[in-house]
Amino acid sequence: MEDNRSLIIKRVSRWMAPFIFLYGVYLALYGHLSPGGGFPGGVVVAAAFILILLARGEPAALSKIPYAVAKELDALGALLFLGVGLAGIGVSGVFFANFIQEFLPGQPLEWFSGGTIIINNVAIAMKVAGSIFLVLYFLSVLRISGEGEVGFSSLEEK
Amino acid sequence: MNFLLPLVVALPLGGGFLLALLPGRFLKFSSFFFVLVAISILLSSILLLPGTGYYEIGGWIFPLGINFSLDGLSRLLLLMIALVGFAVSVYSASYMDLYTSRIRFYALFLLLWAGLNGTVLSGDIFNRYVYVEIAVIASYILVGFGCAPHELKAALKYAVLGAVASAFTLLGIAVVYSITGTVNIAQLAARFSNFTEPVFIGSPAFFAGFLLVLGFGYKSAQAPLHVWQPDAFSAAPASVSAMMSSALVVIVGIYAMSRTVFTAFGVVALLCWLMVFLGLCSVFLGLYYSAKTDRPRRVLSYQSISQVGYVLLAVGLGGIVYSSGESLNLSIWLLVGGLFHLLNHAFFMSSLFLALGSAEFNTVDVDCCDAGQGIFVDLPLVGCVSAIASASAAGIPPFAGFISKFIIIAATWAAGFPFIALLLVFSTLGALPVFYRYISRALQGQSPVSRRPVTLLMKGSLIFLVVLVVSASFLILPPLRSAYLDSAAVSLLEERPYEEKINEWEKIIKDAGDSDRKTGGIEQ
Amino acid sequence: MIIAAVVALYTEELLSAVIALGAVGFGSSGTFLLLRAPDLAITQVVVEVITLVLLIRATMVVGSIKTEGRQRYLPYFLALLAVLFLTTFVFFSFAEMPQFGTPVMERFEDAPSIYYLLRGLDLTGSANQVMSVLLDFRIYDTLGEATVIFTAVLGALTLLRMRGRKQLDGG
Amino acid sequence: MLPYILALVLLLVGVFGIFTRKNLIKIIISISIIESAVNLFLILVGYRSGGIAPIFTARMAEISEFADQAVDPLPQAMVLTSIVIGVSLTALLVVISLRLHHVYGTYDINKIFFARESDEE
Repeated sequence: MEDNRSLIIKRVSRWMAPFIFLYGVYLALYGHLSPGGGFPGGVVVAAAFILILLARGEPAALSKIPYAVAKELDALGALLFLGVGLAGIGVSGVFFANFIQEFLPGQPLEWFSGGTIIINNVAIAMKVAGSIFLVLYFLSVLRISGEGEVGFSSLEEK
Repeated sequence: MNFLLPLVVALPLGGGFLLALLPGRFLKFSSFFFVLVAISILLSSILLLPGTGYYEIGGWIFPLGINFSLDGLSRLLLLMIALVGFAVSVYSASYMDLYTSRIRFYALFLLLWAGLNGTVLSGDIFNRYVYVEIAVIASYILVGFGCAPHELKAALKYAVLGAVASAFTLLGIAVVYSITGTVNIAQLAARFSNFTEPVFIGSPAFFAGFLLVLGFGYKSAQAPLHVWQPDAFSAAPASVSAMMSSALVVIVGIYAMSRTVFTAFGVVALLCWLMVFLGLCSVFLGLYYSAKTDRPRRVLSYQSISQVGYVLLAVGLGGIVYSSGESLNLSIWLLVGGLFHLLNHAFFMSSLFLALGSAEFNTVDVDCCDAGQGIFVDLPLVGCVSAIASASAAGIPPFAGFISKFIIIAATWAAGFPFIALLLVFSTLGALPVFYRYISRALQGQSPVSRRPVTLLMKGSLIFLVVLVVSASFLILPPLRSAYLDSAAVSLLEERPYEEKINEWEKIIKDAGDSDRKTGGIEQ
Repeated sequence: MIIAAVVALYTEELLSAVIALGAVGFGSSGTFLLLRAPDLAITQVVVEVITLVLLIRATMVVGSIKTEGRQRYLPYFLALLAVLFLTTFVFFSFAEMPQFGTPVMERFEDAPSIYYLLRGLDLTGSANQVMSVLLDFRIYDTLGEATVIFTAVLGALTLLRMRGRKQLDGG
Repeated sequence: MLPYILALVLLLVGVFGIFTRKNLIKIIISISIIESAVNLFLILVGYRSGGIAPIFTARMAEISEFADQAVDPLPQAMVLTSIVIGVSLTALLVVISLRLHHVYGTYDINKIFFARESDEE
C-alpha cells in the first residue's frame, strides 16, 4: 500500500505542503486586516498535513505532527481562547475585555492592531487545525470494509 | 456577585477542555477533578441565587455586545441545573465504570453543562442558539456513548432531526433579524412593543415565532416531535438520561421557547396557543405510550414527555391569560404552577433514572433490566428512592408533584378553561396505575443475579436527590414562594427588561450618528 | 445552485450526488463573494472541501452505483404537506418582509450594525469589521463556536472507539 | 424579493429531500442544503444594493463614507458561526453513519431501523 503512490505526487506534495502551511498561517495572522481569519487558516494548516498524510503515508505525516500533539493542539487552542477571556477579568475586570487594545492600541491598518483579536485568531487556528487533522486522520485510517469489529482500541483509554 | 456570572460558564468549559487534555492514565485524578468542578459550579450557582442583574461581556454596552442576564427565572433554573448536575456527576463518577474512556465522558458532560448554563444566562437569541447547539451536540454524542448499534441508531435519529430543527431555529432568527435589526432580547422586547401592528398570522414575526417554537419544541420532545426521545433515553447511560430529562429538555426547550415568546416577542397569544396545543398533545400521548409499554426506561421517558407537557401547557395558558389582560394574578399562578412542576419534574425524573441505572449497574445483564421484573428486590434503598419519586411524579397528595399539579389544574379551571382542566385531572389519575405497575413489577418476583454492588457515591447522590424531591414542597410556602417562584413568574411576564439600558444605548447611537453627520458635512 | 441541489438529491450514484452538493456549496461561496462577503466566501470554500472529503470518505464504503429501494408514498405526501405549509407561510409573510437590498441599518436608527461600521475601527483597531464583530463585540459567540467544533471532534473520536462498554467477564 | 425566494426554494428542496430520501448520505446532503439555504438567506438580509465589503482599506478617506456603503457585518459574523456549526454536525453524522454502515452493510435507513433485534446484539 505504501509504495503504489506515484513519485510525482510525493515530490509535488513535498514542495506544496510548506506553502499551504504558510498560507494558512498568513490567513490566521492577517484575519483582522483582510478576509480570512482563524477558522479558514486552521483548516488550511490542517490541509497541509492531510496532504502529507495522503501523499506520503501515515508515518511521514505522524513524524510531522504526532497524534498526541494534534490532540493537545486541539485542547490548548480552546484553552488559550478561554484564557484570553479570563485574562480580561484579570487585567480589566471584564470577561473577554480587549485588554491589549485598551493599553497598547496599535495603529489601525498596521499589522499590530486589534489587540486580542490576533491572539484569538491564532488560538482558533490552532484549535481548528488540531481538530480537523484528528478527524480526517482517523477517518482515513479507519478500515473500509470487512468482518469483525471496527473502530480504534487505542481510543478506549480506560 | 455579578462577577461570578462568567465563571458559571467558564468553569465547566475550562474543566471540559482540561479533561480532554489529560491522557487516560490519570483516571483517579480526573474523576476527582470532575467532581471538584461540579462542586464549584454548584457553589457559584448558590452564591448567585440572592441577586439579579446583568453582565456585559467584553465591556460593550449590550445591544452592541452580548450580555448575561440573571433574573428571577434564570437564577432559579441555574440552581436547578447545578443541583441535578452535581448529583449526576457524583453518581457517574462510579456508574461510568461500565463504559470505556470515562475521561471523555467527563469532558463531554461538562461541555453539556456549560451549554446549558450559557443557554440560561444568555440575553441574546443568536447566542442562545449557539449555546443550545453546544448542549445538544454534546448530548447527541452522550446518547451514543456506548457505541453499540442500537445506541448509535438512537443518536443518529436524534442528531439528524436535531440538525433540521436547528436550521429552522436559525431561519427564525434570521427572519427576526431582518424585521427588527437586532438579536438582543432586551432590544427586541423594546422593538416589538413599539411595533404598531401586532403579531398576526401571516406576518413575518409570526412566521419567525412559529419556527422558533417548533425548533425548541423538538428539543424539548413535545408530542408530535418527540420521536427521538424514548430511543435516546433508553440508549444513553442512565446518568445522561437523568441529566437530559431533567435539565436539557427543559432548558433548551421550554426555557428557550418561553423566553422567546414571552420576553422577546412580548407575550404573543397565538404562539401561546401553539404551546398549549403542543403541551396537551404531549400530556396525552406520553401517558398513552407509557401505559402501553413494559420496559422501564421507556415508561420513564414517556412519562417525562407527559410531565414536561404539563409545564408547557401551564406556561402557555399563563401567557394567554396575561395577554387577554383579565387577571394578572391568575396568570402568575399558572406560571408558578408550571415552574414549580418544572422543578419537581427535574428532581423526581433524575432520581427515577438514576435509581433505574443503579439497578442496571447492579445486575449487569441489561436484558433482564429491560424486562423490569424484580430489579429492585435486592436494593432496598434504590427501591425506596424510586417509590418516593414515583409517588411525587404520580401526584400523590403529600408530595410536591401533587401540589404543583393541583395548582396547575385549579388555576386552569379558574382561568375559564374547564375542559382543559378536566382533561388534566383525567390524565393525572391515569398516571397513577402506570407508576403503580412500574414500582410493583420492579419490587416483585425473582431478583436477578447481582454482580456489582451499588457504590457509596451512587447511594449518596440518590439520597441527595430524594431529599430534594421531598423538600421541594417547602418551596410553595408563602415566604419562599414570593421570593423565588413569584419573582420568576413576574420576570417572565415583565414586558421590557433593562429598559433603561436600551434608552442609554439609543442616546449613544444618536450621538454617534450626529457627530458623524456633522463631520461628513464639513468634508463635503 | 437549485438545479445542483435537485441533482444532488435525485441522482442515483452517491458519488455524483456528493459532487453535486459540492456544486451547491461552491455556488453559495460565489454568491457570498457577489454579496460582498469575502470572509464567508473563503470559509465556505474551505468548509465545502472538508464536507466533500468527509462525504466521499463515507461513499467509499459502498459500490459505485447504489439504487434506492422501493419508495413509499407516505413520505412524499408528508413532504408535500410540509412544503405546502411552508410555502403558504412564506407567501403571506414575504409580502410584509423588507425589500431586498435595504439592510437593517438603513431601516432602524438604533440597530447595532451602524455602530459596528462607524466606530469598529476606533474601538477594536481591526480593519475587517466582520472580524471585529466576531472576535471582539460578539466574542462570546465565537467561544461557543469554538466549543462546538471541540465537542464535535471529541465526540467523533469518542464514537470511533472499538467498543464502548467494558467486557462483562471482568466481574 | 427574488433572491429571498430563490433561497427559500433551495430550503424547500432540502426539506423535501429530508422527507423522501432513504439513503443516509442523501439525508446528510439534504441537511447541508438546508443549512446553506439558511446561511444564504441571512446574508441576503444584510446586503445593501451596490454595497462594498465591510473591510476598511487605506483607499477610503472617511469612516462615515465607509459606513454609508458597507454591507452589514453582523449577519456575516453570524453566518460564519453557523457554517462552522454545520460542518461540525456533518462530521459527526458522517462518523455515526460510517459506523452503522459497518454493522448493517447499508446506508438505507429502512434496512437500518427495521433490522431484526437479534441482529443487534
